[in-house]
Order: sequence, then C-alpha cells, then structure tokens
Amino acid sequence: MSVRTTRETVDGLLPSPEPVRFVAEDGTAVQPPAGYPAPDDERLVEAYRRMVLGRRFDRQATALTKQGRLAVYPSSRGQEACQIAGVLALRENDWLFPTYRDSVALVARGLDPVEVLTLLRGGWHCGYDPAATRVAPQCTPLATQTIHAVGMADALRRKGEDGVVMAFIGDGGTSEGDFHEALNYAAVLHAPVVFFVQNNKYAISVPLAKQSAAPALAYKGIGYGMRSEQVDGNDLVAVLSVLTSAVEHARTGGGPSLVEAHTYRMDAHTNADDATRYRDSGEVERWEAADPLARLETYLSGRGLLDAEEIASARKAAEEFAARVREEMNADPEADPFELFDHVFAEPTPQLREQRALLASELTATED
Amino acid sequence: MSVRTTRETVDGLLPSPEPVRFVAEDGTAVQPPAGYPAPDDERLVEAYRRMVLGRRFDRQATALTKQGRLAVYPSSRGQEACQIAGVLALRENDWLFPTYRDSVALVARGLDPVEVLTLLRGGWHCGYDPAATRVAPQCTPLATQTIHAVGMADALRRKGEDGVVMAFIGDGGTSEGDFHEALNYAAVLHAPVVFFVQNNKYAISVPLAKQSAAPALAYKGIGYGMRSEQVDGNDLVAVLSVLTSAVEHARTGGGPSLVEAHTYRMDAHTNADDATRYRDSGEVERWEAADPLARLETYLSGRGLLDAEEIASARKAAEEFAARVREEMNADPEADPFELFDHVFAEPTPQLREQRALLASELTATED
Amino acid sequence: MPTTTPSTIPTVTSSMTMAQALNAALGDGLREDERVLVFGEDVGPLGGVFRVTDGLTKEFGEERCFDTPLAEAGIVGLAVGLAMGGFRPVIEMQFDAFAYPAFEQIASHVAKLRNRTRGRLTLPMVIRIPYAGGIGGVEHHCDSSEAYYAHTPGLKVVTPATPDDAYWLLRDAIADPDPVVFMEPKRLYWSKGETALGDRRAAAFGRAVVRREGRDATLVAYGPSVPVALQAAEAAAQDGRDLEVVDLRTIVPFDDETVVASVRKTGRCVVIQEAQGFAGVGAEIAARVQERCFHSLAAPVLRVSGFDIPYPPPILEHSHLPDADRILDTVDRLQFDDQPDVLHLAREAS
Amino acid sequence: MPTTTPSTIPTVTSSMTMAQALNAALGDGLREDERVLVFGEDVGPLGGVFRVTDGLTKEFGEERCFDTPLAEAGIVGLAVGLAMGGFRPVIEMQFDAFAYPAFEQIASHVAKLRNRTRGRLTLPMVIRIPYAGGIGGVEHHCDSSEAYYAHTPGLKVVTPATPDDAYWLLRDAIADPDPVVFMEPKRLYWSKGETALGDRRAAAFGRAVVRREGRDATLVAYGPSVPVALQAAEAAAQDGRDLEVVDLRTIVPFDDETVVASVRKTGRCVVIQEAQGFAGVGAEIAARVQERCFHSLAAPVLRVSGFDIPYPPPILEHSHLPDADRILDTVDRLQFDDQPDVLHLAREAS
Ligand SMILES: Cc1ncc(C[n+]2csc(CCOP(=O)(O)OP(=O)(O)O)c2C)c(N)n1
Ligand SMILES: Cc1ncc(C[n+]2csc(CCOP(=O)(O)OP(=O)(O)O)c2C)c(N)n1
Ligand SMILES: [Mg+2]
Ligand SMILES: [Mg+2]
Repeated sequence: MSVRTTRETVDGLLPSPEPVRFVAEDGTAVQPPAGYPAPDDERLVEAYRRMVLGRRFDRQATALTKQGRLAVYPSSRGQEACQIAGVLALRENDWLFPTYRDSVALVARGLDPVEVLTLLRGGWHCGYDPAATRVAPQCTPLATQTIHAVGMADALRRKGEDGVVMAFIGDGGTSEGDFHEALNYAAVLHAPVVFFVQNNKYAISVPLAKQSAAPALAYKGIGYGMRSEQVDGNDLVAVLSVLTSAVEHARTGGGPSLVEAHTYRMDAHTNADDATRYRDSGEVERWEAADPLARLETYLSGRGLLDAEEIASARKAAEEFAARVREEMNADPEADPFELFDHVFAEPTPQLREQRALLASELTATED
Repeated sequence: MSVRTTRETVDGLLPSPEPVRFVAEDGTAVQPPAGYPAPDDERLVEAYRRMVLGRRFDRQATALTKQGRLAVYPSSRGQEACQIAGVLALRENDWLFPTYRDSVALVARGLDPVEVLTLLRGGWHCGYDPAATRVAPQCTPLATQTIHAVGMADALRRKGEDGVVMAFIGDGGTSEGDFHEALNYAAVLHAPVVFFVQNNKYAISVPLAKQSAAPALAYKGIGYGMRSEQVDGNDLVAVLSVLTSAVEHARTGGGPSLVEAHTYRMDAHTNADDATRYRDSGEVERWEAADPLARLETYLSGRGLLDAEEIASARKAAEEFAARVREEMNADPEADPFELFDHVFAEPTPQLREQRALLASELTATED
Repeated sequence: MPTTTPSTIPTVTSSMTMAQALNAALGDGLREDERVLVFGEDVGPLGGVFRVTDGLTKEFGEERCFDTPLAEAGIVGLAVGLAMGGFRPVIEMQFDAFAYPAFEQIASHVAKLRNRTRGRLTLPMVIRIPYAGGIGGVEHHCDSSEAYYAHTPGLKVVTPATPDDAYWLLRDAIADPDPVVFMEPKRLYWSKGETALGDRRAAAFGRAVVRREGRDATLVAYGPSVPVALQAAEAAAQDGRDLEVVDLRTIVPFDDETVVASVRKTGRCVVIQEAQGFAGVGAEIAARVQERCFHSLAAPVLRVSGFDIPYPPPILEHSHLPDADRILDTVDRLQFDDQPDVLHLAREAS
Repeated sequence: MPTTTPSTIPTVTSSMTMAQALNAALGDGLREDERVLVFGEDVGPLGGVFRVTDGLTKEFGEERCFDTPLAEAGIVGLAVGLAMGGFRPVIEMQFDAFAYPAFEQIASHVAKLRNRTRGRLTLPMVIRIPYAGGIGGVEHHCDSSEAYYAHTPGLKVVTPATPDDAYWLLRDAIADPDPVVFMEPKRLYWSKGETALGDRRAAAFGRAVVRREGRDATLVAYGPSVPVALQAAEAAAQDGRDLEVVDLRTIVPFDDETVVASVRKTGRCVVIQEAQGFAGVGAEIAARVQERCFHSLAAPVLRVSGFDIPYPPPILEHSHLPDADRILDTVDRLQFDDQPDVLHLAREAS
C-alpha cells in the first residue's frame, strides 16, 4: 500500500551531478546545464563592482581587528561570489537571514557598514534595523536562523506578500539538528524560502570530510522532497543564475529549494584563529587559482563588458568606501549602560527597575 | 574544484524505487529485486511462531490496561513483521535501541514480558537489565536513542567486537533534529548501525503527509552518504531479508544503513488515544487486508511449511504465554520508596541522605 | 497585515475545568486577534493530548490552528519567525520534558530577540507547557521545569492554579508584548472552578493573590502546589494554627509586595514547590523573603519541595510529591532553633 | 575491553595557567585510563578554541581525541552511547550557550540513565563547558549556565577558581562514576597559579575551601567570582573589615558543613555569583544559609549577582559584572534593617 516513486520524481529533486558552472577558472565561458538563463550583462557588471567593494571592505574589517577597533572579524575572502550573488538574487521586499560570516553580503545589500560592524565592534548585539532592512540579526547559534527563515516565509505567504526568504548557512551548520527541522518544515509548509549553503570546506578547523560523508550537501534536499542544486561557488555568474531561479521559483509558489555553493574560506576562521594548525598552505594556494573576483573580471573583460577604466573606477569606489569605514570606526562606540534594562521586556519588571536603580547608585558612587 | 558524483554512486545510495517485496498481500510469492536472498524456511517458520505469540502478547497488554494493571500501552498490532524481523535479524551480541512502541520486539528477543512491562506498569523506568540483554531502555524522548545507538556501535568497533546496533524509530521521530545528527554521525564514523524506521503512517494523530514531503523517508539516506532501502513493512519475508543484509553489511565493516518499512498502526496511538478523531475506519479496514500475520501464514501454508497442526501449536504456545503474563501482572508491583535515592548517583550526596532521612521520618509518622 | 478586531465577547460565568478554561481562552484569543495562531504537535484535529485545543481547527480552520511536523525546536523556531513577521503564535509543547529539544531556541532566541535588536523586533508569543506530575505519568512526562525558564532573562513565566486564573492569565499572555512561558499544571487540568469568561482584562498577570488569610505563618505556593497548600492550611486550622496562603500566579515578574506584606504580617514563611528543591524557584522565594523580611522573621524561611531526584515511577510518586503532611511537619519546624531536623536526621543517616 | 592501567605519573609542582592545568589533567586522564576519550568541536588538530586540548590528538592519536561533526546533541548523545559501551568520554561544548542544543540529551539522558536502569547502566562522563563572561565576547559566548545543570538531579556540577583546583577537580571528574558538568570560567583560563600535577587523588571534589579567613562576614563565591571576592576582601581589610571568603568549587554535591561553619562564625553572609540572580545558584546558597544559620545571623543573607538581563555587549559588560565595589556596597548593607536600599531605590525608580 505505497506508491512507486518514478525516476522523474527522483531526478527532479536531485542536484546536477556536478556543480553548475558558467565560467571556468580561467575566466572563459563554459556550457551551463539547460534551464539556467545567463544573468543580464548589467547585473554582472553591477555584481563585479560590489565584489570589488566587498572584498575591500572585508580587508578593511580585518585591518580594524589589528587596530583593536573590532573585537573579532570572520572574513569571507574567497566567498564573494556567494556573498554578492546571494543578495543580488533578492528584491527589496525579500528577507535575508545571514550568519556572522556574511557581513560583506549585508554591505552589498546596502546596509550601513558601521551598523553592520556594531556586533563585532562590541557596541550592541545588532546595529542595524532588521525590520527596515529586512535583514535578520547576523546569527551566531548555528543553523537556528534557518527555522526562523521558514517562519518568516510562512508569515509573508499568510500576509499575501510575494516576498521570498533566503537563509545563509555554512557547511558545518548543516550538521545541526535545526537545519534538518528547518528543511522539513519548509517542505511540508511549501514555504517560499531558499536555503543557501556556502560550503567553504571548513567549520573552524574541521574539514568537510569530517563533517559529512554525503556525495555533496545538496543531496540532502531529496530527503525532504525539496528541489536542490549545487553550484560552483566561485563562479558569480553561476551562483547568480542558480539563486535567481531558486528565488523566483519560490516567489511563484513553487516552494523551497536547497542550493549548495562549493567555495573556500581563504582566511582563517576569524582573525583570532590560526589556520596553519589544521591546513597546509598548498591547499590555500590551489584555491587562489579559483579566485571568484579575478575570474569574473577576466570573464567580463573578455566579453568586452569591462575595461581598464571601469575596473579603476570600481576600485576607486571601494577605496573611498573603505576609507569611510576606517574613519567612522575610529570613533569609540557610544553606549548607555541603562539601555541594558530597556529592551529585556517592553516594560521593565519591578525587579529590573530595582536593578537599574542599583546600577545608578553604583555609577554615581564612582563619579564622585 | 569539486568531484563529479557518478550516477552509480548516487544509485548506490538511493533506495529501490518501490518497497522491496517477497510476498504479495494475498500471500503469493512475487519476484524480489536482485541482491536480496530469501531467508531460510526454518527462520520463516520461527518468525511465524513469534508473530503469533507477539500479537497475542500485544492483545493481552491492551487488555491489562482495561483491568488497570498497566498505566498505558502503545500497541504495535499490524507492525509485527517489523517487530519480529527487527530482532530476528540480530544476534545475541548485537544491541537493540527500541522505543515505547516496541514491546513485542523485546518479548520476541526473549526478554521477560513482566520486566518489559515494568515501565508501562509504573513500577520503574526500565524493568529489564539492558547490559545483560543488550537492549537499551525503551526510549520515550523521540529520536534521542538513535545517537546513543551510534555511540554504542562505535564502542563495539573500538572494543573489536563484531556486534551490530539496531535503532528503531517511528516516522514522526525522523523529523527530530537528533535523527539527523545520528545519521550524520553514523555515516562519518562509519559505525556498524542500522536505523530501522517503522513508518506506520501516524505520529499520534499526525498523518505522514503532514510529517514529510519526501518521496519516501528512505530518501534521507543519500544526504548523509548512507545506503538506504525501503521495504513492505507488512511482508515479514521482505523485512527479514532486507534487515539481515543491512545488519551483515554493517557487521562486515560496510558501515551504516537506513531502512524504512511501510506499515500501519492498526490501533490507536495508545489505549488512552481516540483514533476516530483523526482517521476514518475505511482506511483502517484497507490495511486489514495487508495484515502481516495472515499474509505470512498463507504464504508458508502455500509453500507447505505450515500445516493446521503447527498453526494450532503456535496459537497454543501464544495462549499459554498470554496466560502467564496475565497471571504475573495480576500481582501488585513491589516498590521500595527508599530506592528513589539509590541510583541518582553511585553514592548519595549529603543532600540526598538528608532527604532520604526526611522521607523516613514521614513514613514512620504515617505508620503510627 | 491583519490587525486586531475590536472584540465583543460577552462575559459569562460558569463552572468548568482548567482544560476547558484554557480552551476558551485560546478560542477567545483567536477570535479577538487575527494575528493569533495556535500550533504544535497534535493540537489540530485531535485537539491536543489534553484536549486543550479541542475544536479550534474546526472553528478557526487549518490556517489558524494546525499540526506541525514532530520537532520542538522547529515549533519554537517557526513561532519566532512568524512573530518576527507580525503574527502572535501560541504554541504547545506536548509535555515538559519534550520542550528540552527547543531549549536553545527558547534561551538564545525567544528570550533575547527584543534585546538583541533594541526592540526593533519583538516576540509576542506564548509557549504553553503542561508540566509537573501527580497523574501517574511515565518518565519524561512529569518534570517540573519552571526554574529553567524563570532563570532565563527575557522570559515571563506564568502558572495558574485555578480555572479562572488559567483563563485570564492565558488571555493576558496572548495579549502580552513579550514572550510568555505558560506552565500548565497537568494534574489541575480536570479540576473545576467558577470561571468568568469574556471581554475584559484581568489584573492577575504579574500579581500574586492571597488565597487564604491567616495570622501565624505564610505559605507561598504556585501552580500544582496551591491546592496542597490550601489543604494543609485547612488541616492546620483544626489544630488552631492559622496559615495564610499566597498563590504567586506569575513567577516572572515576581510580586514582591504581596509576598513581603504577608510575611511581615505573619513573621513566618514556608515556600512550597513540587519541583526538585536545589536551585529552584522556591530557593529564589526564600532568598528574597529573608532579604526583605529579616527583622520580621521569627524563624528561618523553610522550603518544602520534591526531592533532588529524577521524577519517580508512578507507584512511587506519592512518596516524592509534597503533600499536606510534609507542609505541616515543616510548619512545625518554624518554631525551632538553628538545628533543623534535617541536619539532625542527616547525622543519623550517615 | 581496555581497562585501567596503574598509572605512575610523577608529581611535579609548577606555575601554569588554568588552561594549561586543564590540558595536563586531560593528558594524565588519557594516560591513566585507556577508556578515556576526548572529543567535541575543534578539539583535535586545533587543540580547542581555548587550546585546552592542545597536543592531545598528536600524543594520543585520532582514536582517543577527535573532532566530531558540528552538532552538540550529537556530541552528548555519542558520549552517552560510548559510556553505555564502557568508555569514559570527556567532551567539550565550545561555549556555554552552544551546549543548549544538547539540553535534552543532558537533562533526559545523561542525568537520568543510572536511575532509569537501577544502576545497571552508568555514565562516567565529563561535559566540559567554558562559561561566563568578562572576556569581551559577543552574544551567546558569555552565558552563566551553571544553574540549569545544578537544578537537574543526577548531574554533578563543578567549577574551579584556581589552576590547581582545575587540574585536580578535572582529574577527579574523569575518575568519577557519575556524569560531571565541568564549568570552566573563561576569564580565568589565562590566570596563573602554582599547580601540583601528578599521581594522587585530591580532596577538592565535593569540598568547599576557605580561601581567606575572616571574622566579620562570609563571602560565598565560586568559579569566576572567587578572585573578585578575594579582591573585595582585601579592599575591606583596608577599612578594617575582616571578610572570610569561601570558594565552593563543587556546586553539586554542596558542602553545607564548610559554608555553615563559616557563617555561624561570622554571623553575616554575602553570596556572589556572576550569573543573573533570579533563581540562580546564589538563591540556593542564600536559602540554605538562612535555613541553617538563622539564629547566628545578625543580618539577612544578601546576594551579589549579574542583573536579570541577557549578557551585555562587550563595551557594557563591566556595568553588568559583579565587581569588588558591588560586593563592598552589599557588605555595607549587612548592617542595615529590614529596608534594604533596593526597595527604597525601586520606589525612587518608579
Ligand atoms: C550551536 C553552535 N555550536 C557551536 C558554535 C561555535 N562555532 C562558531 S562558527 C563554527 C563553525 C561553523 O562552520 P560553518 O557552519 O561551516 O560556517 P563558516 O564559519 O565556515 O562560515 C562553530 C563551531 C556556534 N556558533 N553555534
Ligand atoms: C521529543 C518528544 N516530543 C514529543 C513526544 C510525545 N510523543 C510521544 S509518541 C509521539 C508520536 C511519535 O510518532 P512516531 O515517531 O511515528 O512513532 P509511533 O508512535 O508511530 O510508533 C509523540 C509526539 C515525545 N515522546 N518526545
Ligand atoms: Mg564552513
Ligand atoms: Mg508513527
């Protein structure tokens, strides 16, 4: 008393046997699998500009840790194709649920860089307005945000909005139970959500081989009845094409998707981490050859969509942006200790009022 | 920089497109897929005897709830092919991690029925000796036992034993995060464990359609790089064949497997549940036609492996067993209130000694 | 975005069980505000294993009251996302111990989101948890888990002891702008009481209530222990001892005024909780009372609780659960000096 | 089945950080008993994010010290299965708040398995949890979660304040027949102290220690608060107030004798914890002390703790954390009457 699953059903849920690719590592075009339209040239040029800016911002943020202006910074150098395509695939009324790794994506979405860095600067837990930007607070407890994304997607559907939700997650995060529950809820609720796994091969020091024995993480989709795809995460054209179709599929009522991007974390986990303890430089060098920014630059130049002038102007814009960030981050962050009691509840409880008063007495005592 | 997954790799991890079957609902033999040997006739006849006994025990246990001798009982009527094959596929030195639903399996493994019922009788949390029987306590927190099973499997491997671990779980339990974590750990550790999902179509009142959108739960295996199979859960011959090969595959170092059995929970979730609130009798009647015991009886009789005499003797043995259970369960369970303090730690803490003394004073006070 | 429809629910008073009162509160909550959603395991067609959501799917449809896949972190996380999206989820954890898989979602997100976002995102949601024992439940079905939530900043924790409080506290919890962990004492689900349903807001939320006036000592209790405390007070009255019984109703926020006023009046206090005692809510109450009433106290604040053991199997739960006798024995010790029986007994024991 | 090899570890005393002392204890534990296994996230080649497992994989191999996939319920559940199978897992939760996904495994299995099986299955395992703040960590990296475990029957809860205690308490925890939640105060990882390593068993486990003798009042502290309490005591000494400082070391089991003896001597007590105060371990201590020392107390037992708020962002943590001044202000209030400042301030505030 159970139905036969046809080869078609199964194939419709499995990812392509190898990562979708539009551009080879040397920047030359390759034939992508059928069904993935090439993004417009303007979008690609815009993506290039944001990649240049994103990488410069990332380098600036790392520098700020050395100057003690940031407590810690998890770099996404090498993952820019994912960071930029991930937000370019979204509209303004779509929601993004990012992790601590995704500051470049937030900047690319147009969030104020200083507000983005407020968390890592230690000023507050979230510096930007999630409601206004439709970007959830950068999430640290791994995979927990993926379920929130499903809830938000269901909320958008209930309100009759055509917004879509994108949840970012890393390869390590896919091992958490919450990821499993989120994918299952999304599939059962047929929620307009896209799960975007940036498989950068490491969870801090733990390599993918110790994380999963799956042929690819994208093969998890079928276990939930969810369409899935894998893509070359250092090929912006491919990531943008695959994510855009996943987002539009969700927007038009097609349901959720799982997309895995194969990329690489070029820097250590954070500035505080020492990657030499667990991986050799040779591996890192091999991935240098796959650099997403150089690849897109070569590809666009080859197609005559970029010239030296445009490249220079993109770099100039990035330098100006970085200078502004450096300058604004040089001021010490402001903080009011009494704000600690303001947002625990809508109204502080009598107990919190007592504690606030206690702090007030301590502060006046130290003043005089 | 990522390898292509071949169709062969993928197919090797996917379950058969339809549940493996040896015997049709009418008891006639059908052609099973290649690679699944038919179990020996003796094993099948032995399985039949245990199915007859198991079903009788199950009916007796339900009766005991009406007589107030059991607090609650979750019946497995209709799932006997899974309950019996699940333990027949194991050797004595293998471990079983069962749920509250699997009392019939424990009895079939030879555990004392009264010890098995101790939990549901309210006498203690586990009535049998897990170390001696190699059967973990029946687990209530859903899916949590699946990770313990992986740990035990890894322990057996470390000790150089050739034991295998089988973890039982229901369809609903597969939605829990712990199930995901257990499958991933098993695959990464290449642990000798078999995850046996008894998909009886309901999680209390929640039907499978609200639980998962997967083509079949067995399709979850590939997402962990784990071989998987689906089987007609009401065909004992098929379940025994598929589980035996999964167990021997694990025993010979082949690693873990996921097996889904399509079956049906004929009774309500427990005696306390009212199934009429969420399913119609028509559905239940349709499944009556797929009854695993009648099917095996017809099949074995048809092959001349069973005659009226053997059937009668099996039923007689079952009646005697039920009578013994009824009788032994008629005595009130014994319980020593001071045992409450004996097993919290190896040695009671000073605080527990105080509390024990307090209880002693209360009990002497009530005596006089 | 759906909004609140001015509700006009007539006020009717009738005798009902706590389960029925909770069911009525959920119905009125769904009726009053379109943004309210009820979901969890088996809360749909079945109406919940305790029937607290009985009939809601039938009346409000699958969109408003629905069954989720079987995953508690998923239920809570889904509620977080829906609340971020403007809805007001009222979710059910089927039993106390089965909320533990959701502990990270509750402690790291539900409790913190308003604070993390400076109030830009808020989580008006209710997590209903049937808790505690006394119903002959098997292991994992009888935990008293209130302290885990009460100790977590950002959560309000409520537990009713009467059907009327159950109705009004739940109505208030649903209307509250913050996440509320609503702890329902299982064994009181079938207890009956006069309940006034309808269209007003009660003052129960955040306020303790004196259930019985007395002069000689104060019994502070909440949830499942309130009827036990009242029973003990009745028995004590026979022996001419006049005990006051305070029902907290809300653990967070805590009503210091009512408790302190009572203890300053009586000069003696026994705190009662069903949960294992160590580092429980009763410890907080005892600590607060002696901090605030020290010079009014004629004796130490004593505690009555379950033992520090995993919840017992059904046939032994009566030995574990605080009953009127354990309370009365403790009240007797309020007269004693620095050497409470327990230490003395401990020496005997060792 | 591998068994214990009689260990012959020479005793050497040297100055080291708490992180180094813990690392040494793990090494000696692995050396002493083949059944000991160390695993968790990044504990292998990296040596843990705090380097507490540094070098262990190199010395003992991947089989004895290894990285797991990223899932905390999985880590704890795997440890449960391995312990059922005769091993002695010593696992690491990377940070306090990242143990929450494992809460069900800890509360429903780790704490209960011995009891459920009448002692036929036991779980000799250690769950190491770096906890509390003071290191400028971002959200979810600074929770004080000890009360969740201390309130759960079946768990022993330990937290060292010196490198020497860290070494011996961890050695004892590894050798203990029961599950031990070993809470490591992050901010003390780099604090140095004389540490005697080697082959003996310490008496630290289960016993509090008087870190400083004093006559006027007792400060009860544990883990990260011990150095702060000692600092306060030094400062008080300048003003001629002589404070005794008790370091609990083990929260469960609790050493009533040492604490009670001290408070009966001094007649005054302040309990210090970094965690949010409500229903925390400090509440338990205050409740116990007044239960057992009532007639010796000249003032209520007062508590110093973090506020009942989510852990603050780095630039504000100093306002939240109990410091010597907060302790001294509280000690000053030990002289007062029934009207503690806080109530008075509360009225002002409202
Ligand atoms: C629940 C939880 N466990 C552990 C951690 C500690 N931690 C922070 S980042 C990290 C690795 C995450 O790896 P991955 O998911 O691949 O993301 P990436 O950092 O590579 O972007 C770990 C273990 C955490 N933040 N949350
Ligand atoms: C973690 C957890 N959540 C909820 C429950 C309550 N509960 C007990 S059985 C059950 C349904 C389980 O369904 P399934 O896994 O299909 O097993 P079956 O009962 O059908 O054998 C539920 C929700 C539980 N025991 N544990
Ligand atoms: Mg990664
Ligand atoms: Mg089922």
